[in-house]
Amino acid sequence: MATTTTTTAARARVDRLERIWEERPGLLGWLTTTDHKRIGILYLFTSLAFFGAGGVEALLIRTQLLGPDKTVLTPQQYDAVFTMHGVTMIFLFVIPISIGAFGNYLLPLQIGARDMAFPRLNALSFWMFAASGIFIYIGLAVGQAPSAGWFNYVPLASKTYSPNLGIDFYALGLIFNGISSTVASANFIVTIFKLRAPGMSLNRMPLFCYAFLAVSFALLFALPVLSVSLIFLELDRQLGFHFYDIAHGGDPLLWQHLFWIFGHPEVYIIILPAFGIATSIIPTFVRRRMVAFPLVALAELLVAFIGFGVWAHHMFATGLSTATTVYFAAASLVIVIPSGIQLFAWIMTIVTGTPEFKTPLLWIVGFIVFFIIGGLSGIMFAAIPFDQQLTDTYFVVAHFHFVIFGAAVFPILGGLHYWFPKVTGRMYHEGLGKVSFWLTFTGTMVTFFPMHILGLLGMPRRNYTYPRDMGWTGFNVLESIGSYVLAAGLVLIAVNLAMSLRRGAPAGNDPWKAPTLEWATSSPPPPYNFAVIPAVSSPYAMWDPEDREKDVRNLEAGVLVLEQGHETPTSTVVDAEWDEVVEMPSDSPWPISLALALSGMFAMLLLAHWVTAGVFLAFAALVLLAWHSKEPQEA
Amino acid sequence: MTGAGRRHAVAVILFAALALLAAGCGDQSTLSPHSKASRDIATLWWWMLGAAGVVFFGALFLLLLGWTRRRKRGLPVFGEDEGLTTGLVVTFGIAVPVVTLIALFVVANFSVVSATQAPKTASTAMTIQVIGHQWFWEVRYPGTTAVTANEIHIPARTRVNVVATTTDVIHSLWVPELNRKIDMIPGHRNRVLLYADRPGVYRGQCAEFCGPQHAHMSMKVFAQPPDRFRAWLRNMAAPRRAPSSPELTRGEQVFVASACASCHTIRGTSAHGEVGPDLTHLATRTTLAALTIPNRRGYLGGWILDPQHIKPGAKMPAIALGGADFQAVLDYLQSLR
Amino acid sequence: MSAVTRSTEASGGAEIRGVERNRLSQPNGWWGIVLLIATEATLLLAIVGTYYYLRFQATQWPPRGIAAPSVALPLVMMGVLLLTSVPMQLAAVATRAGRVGPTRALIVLAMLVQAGYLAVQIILLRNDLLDFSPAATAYGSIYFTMIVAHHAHVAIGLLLDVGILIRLIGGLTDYRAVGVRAIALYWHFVNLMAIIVVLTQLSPSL
Amino acid sequence: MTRPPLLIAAGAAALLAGCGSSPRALPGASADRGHADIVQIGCGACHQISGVDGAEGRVGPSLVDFSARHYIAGGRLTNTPSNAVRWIMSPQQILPGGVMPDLGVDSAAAADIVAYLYGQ
Repeated sequence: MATTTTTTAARARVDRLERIWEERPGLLGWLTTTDHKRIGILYLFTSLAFFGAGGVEALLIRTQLLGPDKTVLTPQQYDAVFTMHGVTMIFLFVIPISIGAFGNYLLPLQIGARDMAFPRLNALSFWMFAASGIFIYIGLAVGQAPSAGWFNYVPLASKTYSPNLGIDFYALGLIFNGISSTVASANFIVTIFKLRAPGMSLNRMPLFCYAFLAVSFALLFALPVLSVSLIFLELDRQLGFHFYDIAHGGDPLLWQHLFWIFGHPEVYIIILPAFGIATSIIPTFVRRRMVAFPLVALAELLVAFIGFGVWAHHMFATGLSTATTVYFAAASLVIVIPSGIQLFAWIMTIVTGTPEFKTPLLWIVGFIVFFIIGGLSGIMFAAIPFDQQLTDTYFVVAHFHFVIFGAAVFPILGGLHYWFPKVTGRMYHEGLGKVSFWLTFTGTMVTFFPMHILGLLGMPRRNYTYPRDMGWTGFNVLESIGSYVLAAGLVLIAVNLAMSLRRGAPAGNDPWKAPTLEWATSSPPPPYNFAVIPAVSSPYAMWDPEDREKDVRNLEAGVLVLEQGHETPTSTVVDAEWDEVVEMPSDSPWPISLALALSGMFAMLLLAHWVTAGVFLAFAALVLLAWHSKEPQEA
Repeated sequence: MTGAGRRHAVAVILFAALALLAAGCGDQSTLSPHSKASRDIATLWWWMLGAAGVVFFGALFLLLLGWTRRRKRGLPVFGEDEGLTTGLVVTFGIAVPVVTLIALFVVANFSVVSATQAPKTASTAMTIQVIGHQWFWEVRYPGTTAVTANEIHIPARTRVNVVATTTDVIHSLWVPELNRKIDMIPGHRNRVLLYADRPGVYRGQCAEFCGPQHAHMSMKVFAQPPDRFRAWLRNMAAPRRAPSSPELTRGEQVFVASACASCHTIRGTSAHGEVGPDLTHLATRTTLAALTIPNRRGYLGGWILDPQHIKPGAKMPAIALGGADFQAVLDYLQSLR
Repeated sequence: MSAVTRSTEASGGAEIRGVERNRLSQPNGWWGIVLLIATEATLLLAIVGTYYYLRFQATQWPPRGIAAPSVALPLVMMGVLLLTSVPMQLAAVATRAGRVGPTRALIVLAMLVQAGYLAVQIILLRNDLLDFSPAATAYGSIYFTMIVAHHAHVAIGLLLDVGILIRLIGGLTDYRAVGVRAIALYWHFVNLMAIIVVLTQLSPSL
Repeated sequence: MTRPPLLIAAGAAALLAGCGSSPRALPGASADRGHADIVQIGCGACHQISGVDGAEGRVGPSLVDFSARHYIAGGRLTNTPSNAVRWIMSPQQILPGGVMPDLGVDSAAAADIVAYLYGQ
């Protein structure tokens, strides 16, 4: 909007906003930032670094399985690598990049706010996430990586069978990581509830935001259960408690229940942001509004909700009673319905619109194809006998890679292209973009599709090797080749985006003629996001030209500019009526300090130095005191 | 086209290579069933694949329609009627799935499941006990003294109740050609039915990750004609064959006096170790180390002297024996029929 | 919209009263604490759920050699803690009316009772530890973990009391007023959880 | 069984046989069959042999450089084809009390194995 400023009075107002919202320059600025966009970028690069690590681990796995009886990795190394691959991709890549990077950067922009509801908490989330990821990787670096798989079943993960510190790195690291995600999700919910631009009632909120609302609620209720299971595990391992020890009245199945009560909602947590990205990209490139908008919004919320009632379908082979399994099978089928609604809404929107198949839309089409495959194989697992036959085989590996890589990561990659012009102000190279899409698409198909067949042919998952003459070798070779093609596609994306950062054509505010508010401001957006809090009368705010003209008039008249301080308006939860103006905290050294104090505490818990851990906790409490020492009106 | 015809057409398009393979290769495939339970599951799979194929290609068709009509708004024939479009979403997203899913639910979870669930008590002719260890399978035949490892013998065409337990971590007993898998969980006594249509050898493998040598925790089920099974069981229940020559006697003495006896049992001797498999009738088994290597003299020798390069992480340590002792132990173990 | 309320800048009784009167919906801080409570409640309920999961697996609960918990004192203690919801709620009402004096007094009153509660509970916990160990049976593990988790929430509540009282020395601002309301809500949650935890703890004797 | 190294080995053996000047000629022996015999007997359980899955044993000496060795059987025999065949057939006769066991290998199989070992 800055570009449309015409009058000197308007320009003076924008200058004041610039001065008020400016942050410290240089490294110190990045360490103390509370700007949701800069935090989003920190999240992006950190999670991409972990994506690289997880990718290398995947390639190691595929290289080990390139033929029977290969010895690229020892069995112990293989177990550590596949465990780290799972933990990394789920906790350190997909969730942080979708929620941390995309959510953080885009959510306030899409609802016309100037920042998140709790900017310092937002910074804290990031620093805790980064610290927890480094914490877990220190385990790998010192040769104490977890190696009991990402769902870490006891008693294999107990002190008796996993005596080194690997499992402790895993458990404490994930508790730490969980605090970060919990804090972030509370922040998202309050932001969505309270900071929507006045006028953006819930029925005018973009579907992207609905997806993030659903994810945040799912995280808020799923993560504590994971934390509890991990706390029990650490108490068992470090203090000799007996939660999971059958000999003293515990039960190993308790771990499975607790883990999957978290773990299944987790699957929807992973995929819902992807749904949100898809519902952002599709309308833009097919030039029409989403078909069945209210149904899709409802479906996004329902998926998150029903996701809590299906966990035991991960345990059909554990000998649960038939009545229990049948209940969970039914619940698992119910969740197909909201997914089906969304799927056909995307497809019908594409069919009835005038799609222009640019790179971002291609990624979404790829996503739809993979989501159908992964969804259909998922439905099959609600057939109890089929599940009991194929669970823990490569068929499951195929299923969840189609869902998690094909369906969750493809929209993320599409989103990287779609919002690249907004974040950098430059266009990526369209031709290279398309080539990298087809390379990745082919690689994904060739890597993961044959895994269905391998599962049907009886190959269990998590085997570091397999015998010759089982009929498995050919498919394994094919998959490994596919994984290299896939890796090449991903590298090409990185090359394209990195080169475009310097050489891309200038993008302008709104290169796609897109419908949501992030395109109303300059590319990249100024620290205060919008010079005027935008007017909204539909979920496709940018397709309402009279609203945008009103913004320009407001700037000239000085209405809704709020240039007196570091402020943002709040509104009512449902109708988004203008409520009050709140002062936003600016950059702060306390979030990173608190994250450091907590890192110290977790390190000491790992080493069983209880007193030192307590000292770090006390230090964290002092940081919190300092955090709250400066109130808004004293700023 | 009939339902079955369409199903096969889809199967051929999607899984041509697989179908060929499944026909030819019966090693551990879920698609070469040799029991009612396994066959029901395989049939369920082919039907689900057919239905999934219809959905997948239907959706693909719609996407292609979107591509061919990328410059035209709305639907062919029906145009831009928003209500109709929403109606289609409701039809494909709610109505059709509800019907299909109810059908799947009833067929899979009430009909097929009855063939695969744990056998009702007293519905089986015999019970055997399979106990998971890191990383081998201990097999016991309640009512007899028979104990063996990694090779489960059952009479063919007989319902066998298998009680699956574990002594350490979670394992999962899985013989795909005969039935679904069942987890072996500390403190839980899970049961599964084993039944083979005809005599044969069916390969199985641990299906729950159980540590570094999870990959080498396989087993074979030998379904035998009942009389041969009875003969086998009689032999299995007996103590070891007494050494029939001075050389074999020496082998037994070396075995009992060495580290071997602290982990292995040979019934009829003073070797009563319980860490490793029972070796009383070792020579009747076809493989060593849970199907890692064949049970032949050369492999057996290498396994005794340096098991860790064959199965890294296995509980068995290298046994240092002098040349003459080693030859005697080899002879002795090979005599344990 | 014409009368833009800059609520975060309000200070002093009259201004706070005005802000509270003009506010159409709950402030951000209130929502923040509600969500924190939601996630913490899930955590505690997962622990309580585990208690019953283990209990229904067991043939004898508590296991042989451990006496069933005595009922009287814990129930009385729970009642006392529940009563502190009254002064905390009154403090929240007083703060919305912009009255800093009563707010302070009510919080101090509640805090004294809460601190006494925690002190007695720690003594009870010590006595329990002399009787049986968390490292002996799963019963001990879940019993002590559940109770300590509850006490930790009480302790955090006390720290919040102290923190807000320090802030209130300098008078009332909107930031502190929202803080008082948030802390009152937190205590209601802790007290509700006390009912669930204590009844679960005592359930073998009830 | 028909893997590249084997083809090369077989080819090399054929070449050597063809020119007739090699002292290591084993008339009628086949490295291809030798590979199968090695897998069947389990030589790899104790020896390192290239081109054989899992043949990474360290109990006995590595046989990767077998053709370059001057002595075999713990130094008792020079490395000629006939000595190597004898050694494989009855090690306990040549080195009584040694670790290498008699594995019941007949002369044809022993010759095949030697052909493979020379050609690997």
